[in-house]
Amino acid sequence: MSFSDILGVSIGKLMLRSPIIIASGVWPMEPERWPSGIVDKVGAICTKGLTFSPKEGNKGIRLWETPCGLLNSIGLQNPGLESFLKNEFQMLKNCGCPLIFNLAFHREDELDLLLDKLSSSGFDGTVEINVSCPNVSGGGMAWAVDLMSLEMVLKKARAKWKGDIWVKLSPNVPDIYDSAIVAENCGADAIVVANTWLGLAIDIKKKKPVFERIFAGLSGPAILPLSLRLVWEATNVVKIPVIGCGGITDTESALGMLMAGASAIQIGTGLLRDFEVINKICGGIEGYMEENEIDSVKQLVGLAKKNHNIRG
Amino acid sequence: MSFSDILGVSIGKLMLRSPIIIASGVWPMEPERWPSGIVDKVGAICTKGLTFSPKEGNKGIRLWETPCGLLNSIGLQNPGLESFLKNEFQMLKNCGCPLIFNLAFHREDELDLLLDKLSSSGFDGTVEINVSCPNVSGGGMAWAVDLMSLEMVLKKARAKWKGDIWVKLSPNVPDIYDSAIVAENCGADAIVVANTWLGLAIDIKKKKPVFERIFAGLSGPAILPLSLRLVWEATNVVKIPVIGCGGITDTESALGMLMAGASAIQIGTGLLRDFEVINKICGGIEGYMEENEIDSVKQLVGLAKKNHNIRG
Amino acid sequence: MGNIKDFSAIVLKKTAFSDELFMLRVLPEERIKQPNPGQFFLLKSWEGLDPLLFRPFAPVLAHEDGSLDFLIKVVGKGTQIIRSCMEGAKVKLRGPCGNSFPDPAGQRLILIGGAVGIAPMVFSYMNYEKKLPVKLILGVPGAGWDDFCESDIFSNLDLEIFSDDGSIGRKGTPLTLFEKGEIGEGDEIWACGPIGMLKALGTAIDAVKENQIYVSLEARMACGIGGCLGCTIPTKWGPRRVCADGPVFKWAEVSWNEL
Amino acid sequence: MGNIKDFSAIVLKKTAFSDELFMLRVLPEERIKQPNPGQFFLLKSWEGLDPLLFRPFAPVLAHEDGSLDFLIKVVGKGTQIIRSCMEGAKVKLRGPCGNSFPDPAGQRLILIGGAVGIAPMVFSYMNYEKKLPVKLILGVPGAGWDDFCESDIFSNLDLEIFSDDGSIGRKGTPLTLFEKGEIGEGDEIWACGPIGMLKALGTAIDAVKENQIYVSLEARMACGIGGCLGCTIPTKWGPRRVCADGPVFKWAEVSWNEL
Ligand SMILES: Cc1cc2nc3c(=O)[nH]c(=O)nc-3n(C[C@H](O)[C@H](O)[C@H](O)COP(=O)(O)OP(=O)(O)OC[C@H]3O[C@@H](n4cnc5c(N)ncnc54)[C@H](O)[C@@H]3O)c2cc1C
Ligand SMILES: Cc1cc2nc3c(=O)[nH]c(=O)nc-3n(C[C@H](O)[C@H](O)[C@H](O)COP(=O)(O)OP(=O)(O)OC[C@H]3O[C@@H](n4cnc5c(N)ncnc54)[C@H](O)[C@@H]3O)c2cc1C
Ligand SMILES: Cc1cc2nc3c(=O)[nH]c(=O)nc-3n(C[C@H](O)[C@H](O)[C@H](O)COP(=O)(O)O)c2cc1C
Ligand SMILES: Cc1cc2nc3c(=O)[nH]c(=O)nc-3n(C[C@H](O)[C@H](O)[C@H](O)COP(=O)(O)O)c2cc1C
Ligand code: FES
Ligand code: FES
Repeated sequence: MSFSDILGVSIGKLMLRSPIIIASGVWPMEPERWPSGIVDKVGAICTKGLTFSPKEGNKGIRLWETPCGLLNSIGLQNPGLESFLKNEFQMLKNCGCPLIFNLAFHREDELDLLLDKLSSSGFDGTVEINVSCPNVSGGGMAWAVDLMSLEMVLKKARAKWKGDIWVKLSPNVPDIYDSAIVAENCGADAIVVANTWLGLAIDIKKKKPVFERIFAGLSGPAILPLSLRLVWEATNVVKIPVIGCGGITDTESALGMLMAGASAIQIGTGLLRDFEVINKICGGIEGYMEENEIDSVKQLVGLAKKNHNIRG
Repeated sequence: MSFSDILGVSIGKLMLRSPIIIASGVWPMEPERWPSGIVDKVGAICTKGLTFSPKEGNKGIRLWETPCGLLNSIGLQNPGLESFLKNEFQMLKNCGCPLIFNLAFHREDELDLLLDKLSSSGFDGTVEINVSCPNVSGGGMAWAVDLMSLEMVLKKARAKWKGDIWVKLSPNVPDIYDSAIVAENCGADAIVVANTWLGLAIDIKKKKPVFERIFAGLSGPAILPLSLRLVWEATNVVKIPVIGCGGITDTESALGMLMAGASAIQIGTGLLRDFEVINKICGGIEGYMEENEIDSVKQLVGLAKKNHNIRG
Repeated sequence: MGNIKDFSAIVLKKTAFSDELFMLRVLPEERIKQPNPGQFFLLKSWEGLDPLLFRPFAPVLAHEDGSLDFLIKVVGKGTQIIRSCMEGAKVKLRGPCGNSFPDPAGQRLILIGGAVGIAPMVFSYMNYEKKLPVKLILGVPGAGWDDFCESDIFSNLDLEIFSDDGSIGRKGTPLTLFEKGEIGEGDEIWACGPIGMLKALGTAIDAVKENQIYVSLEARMACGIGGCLGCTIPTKWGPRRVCADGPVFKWAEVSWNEL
Repeated sequence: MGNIKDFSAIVLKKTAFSDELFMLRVLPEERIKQPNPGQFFLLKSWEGLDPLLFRPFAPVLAHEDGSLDFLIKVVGKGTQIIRSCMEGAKVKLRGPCGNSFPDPAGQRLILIGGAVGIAPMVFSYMNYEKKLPVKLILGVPGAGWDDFCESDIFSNLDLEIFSDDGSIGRKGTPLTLFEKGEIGEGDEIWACGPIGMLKALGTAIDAVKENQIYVSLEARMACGIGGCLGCTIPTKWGPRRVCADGPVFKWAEVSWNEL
């Protein structure tokens, strides 16, 4: 069997050669900067969060390490969708795997504008609607937290966009059930569970918060048990594929995420820590499947739920 | 100046010789088991969560390490308050620092019974009402999540208990503002922010969740940025002291917690990892204060909030 | 106050028996209470917060100069890192933890170790060999354990080895010995190793009274001093802490079916 | 495709200059692209997930056998762990990262290093000393830096040392030299060190055109290849990535007041 017979999954209309997706915001949008051999087994790549107008991002410190975690406050620095389509996208479209457009917006009509611009460029693939960025004010995460506005923007987006829609939910919500169900009901093709967790760091030398915006987004292995729990919960209530994201760094965490119910996996911080992580995980999953006589990675999805009541 | 002039804090009626409190559930309730010299600088010790009837706790695996974190599913194993008062308490009451009774309950009237039993034993000190244990069903955390029942039990407890009441809140809530305000309005003398976060682990060898109850409570340094954020938020809305808890393992994290607004600190997992941690932190805070010409630890409380808008 | 404490030690020697099995000799940097047979230490060789907790290991030998030998099998993250630590490196320990085997009441002591479960058995052997007849029985998987089985740890000990694949010593498990009636009344049995082997003990040896069988058990641990209640095992008297009430239990008091 | 990759290396030598300052010689286990002056590597010496990320360091020297020297000052958790690693240990690197200094256009090259900022300056010296006159200026705090300043790294280099406390070389900072007019037109200046020193450069040296001053900057990093946008500094053209657009910037393009 070929590599993608074993590791291939499909999410909505997309066929991915492996369940490992590069999460938004961590990987250069200039393919010439990619170390060689690193993305060969990647199922798809999410773009950096794109907004309608260019954004300079946040001032001051943008990264801060915490125990097994990373707080970031990038603030959606990006050249704006138009410039991205003209420049980066021209190189990226030949990168060998599907590109997912991660779209962020402040006002509701901005998402309209983003989708219009995207269609008129000829792209009709998958968009990942980012309603969960904790690092910008008046927008971002606010969308996922307020279920009414979430419903409103998703309905409009669905009406407009012919390609697949993934909705990247926020973990910073009362509970994931509600927003997952809203996304499914609005016709999302998949949900991504989840984005970064709202955290704080104090610089004890300066005696003040590290970040200018005080709070920042926590990612990395520290949050793994929390995102596993969210994925378990979300897959209890929706039928559309759930893409697990948060803290994956190795084969074990990737397998755990699949078994908890995720149909595919996004990796962000794990890649910052180790460029080889995707190759290692794909190899590791293949090895595990062989040992356990499992033919297709799809059989791993939700396995832990099925086995929960079996003793021993 | 003496040690407690420098490090002493008061929380309600309690004077603590240092702001470091041993969190509930991690330290033996038999003082003869305590390694020598470890609790000399401790401000107070919280008992293991006590219920009215004895509890055997959860079956199966109870501990699982995650990256920089610990998932536990102890399930409130304890001998019951009555037996505790007769046995462990007789030794503990001479341990050299205040003992805080951590009380857990399933039904509302159980808290009544616990408080009655406690008063009739002659104890009139501080109780820590645990409305945030994620590891038992039909009770525990459920109390903190439903604001109406939280208000009901706290009002009743306040009417009954003459000593101080601390309320140990759950981080697994829509937002900490609401439960913090409810606790304050019901007359709590302090709130503890917070308990463990709901997490999940999958055993990929067994292809099922590690814990029989599926979810377990995440503690340890992994959650530090999350508890710092909660403490910052809670101290924005209440005037009663907030005791920070979650992920403290060293001087830096302890100082950060105080600067974020905590009046005192609880340490759980950090102590499991290193018995010397309390001595190290007390020494570290003293050193920091000397270097920075700060006379009393009280001046550190909330410092980062005051400095937030100062540049540089 | 307890005798347990956290202390530093220096790695004096690392001996590899195979890719997955090695021995570490460490010298405590301060005076510690000497362990009794059955007691164990928590150990870590890393700085940083990940892995978070110590790992439990039972000493194989305690030397005159205060150094301790640990036999370690690589099974996961923690033991992998410990394997990579070099001579001269600093490690942290906590201990000595746990209860210990009570002085033997039998006429002969049969010590059974399955794989690395042999560690506390060798330790017990050294402690009791002058006091009563002692026999050491080691069960190993086979391949990969040769160097260990031939190491000088065992020179001059009354040792019998069984291996699953028959490549070392006799073929079979230590239980084979019982089937053949070589162990019987008057013998006291202490054992440490895989749960399956321990469980089978009580039923395999009719001739030995159940209360003359002691086992040393394993559980995931955090504190090592009886505080966190994370390491409990089910017993006839309810959950009991492996780190404080154990690791040594009477075979008869363990609720094997719930384990 | 980029030339940057993650690779393993062996620690050949560790030389301590003081409690807080040491040099590490590492030999890559595979062929890597040789760094240019100004480029740097990300390095870590631990397994486990904490600390989570690599730490950036600029090489001091690249040897014929492929080994690289790093000069490291202990400032926090990561550098502490790196200090404790022993000869023979395995470390991980990522690189070579960043742009590099463009070939000098001036008639003389003045290389200024503040404290560990000297690393890329020594590297640049070696690269250009045969091509044009090069002068190396090192500014250190003083006490604790003696052994380093007298080390054979600097033998045969045209070196001038300044120390804050006057205990080593001349008293003062490298900027003292400019006040005295010893640097002027025709000189090209490259500098690396504390922000305060770099910022002062452009105003201290009237005689040198601003666009003949290059600085190498520092920022917290995660990816090292321009992906995460975590390491940006403010410039006249907006935020720029230290790891990909830098670390070398023209002095004149940096928005010093926003730094
Ligand atoms: C009292 C006692 C004595 C022991 N003596 C020895 C010995 O002499 N030699 C030896 O090789 N091993 C011994 N073990 C087992 C040893 O502790 C584990 O193999 C080790 O903790 C695995 O750590 P890891 O990080 O490599 O594995 P991981 O699976 O990555 O560890 C994850 C977590 O599970 C715990 N864990 C995993 N397996 C076990 C286990 N079998 N028992 C307890 N905790 C476990 C770890 O401590 C850690 O907290 C003993 C265990 C106990 C309880
Ligand atoms: C391009 C470049 C080259 C460098 N070259 C050298 C060198 O040759 N020798 C040397 O001693 N130091 C050098 N540094 C600084 C060095 O990277 C930091 O001192 C080191 O990362 C501190 O790590 P830590 O874990 O000990 O400190 P901590 O403060 O515990 O680190 C916490 C986090 O902050 C980051 N951080 C802290 N200080 C700095 C800093 N000054 N610059 C960038 N990130 C920082 C760390 O990488 C880590 O992610 C260089 C930095 C950069 C950006
Ligand atoms: C530096 C950085 C930048 C990020 N930028 C974005 C972004 O632009 N859009 C987005 O949806 N998520 C962004 N994220 C979140 C990640 O895509 C991912 O959801 C999160 O980091 C959790 O996964 P991880 O633990 O694997 O990193 C960013 C994360 C990091 C660390
Ligand atoms: C093993 C264990 C047992 C615990 N038992 C209790 C308990 O009985 N009652 C309670 O209120 N909290 C309990 N907790 C929660 C801790 O008191 C503390 O709130 C939490 O672990 C977060 O702090 P930490 O990160 O410092 O451990 C327990 C935590 C652990 C790790
Ligand atoms: S390890 Fe904590 S009680 Fe045994
Ligand atoms: S470190 Fe990621 S962009 Fe520079």
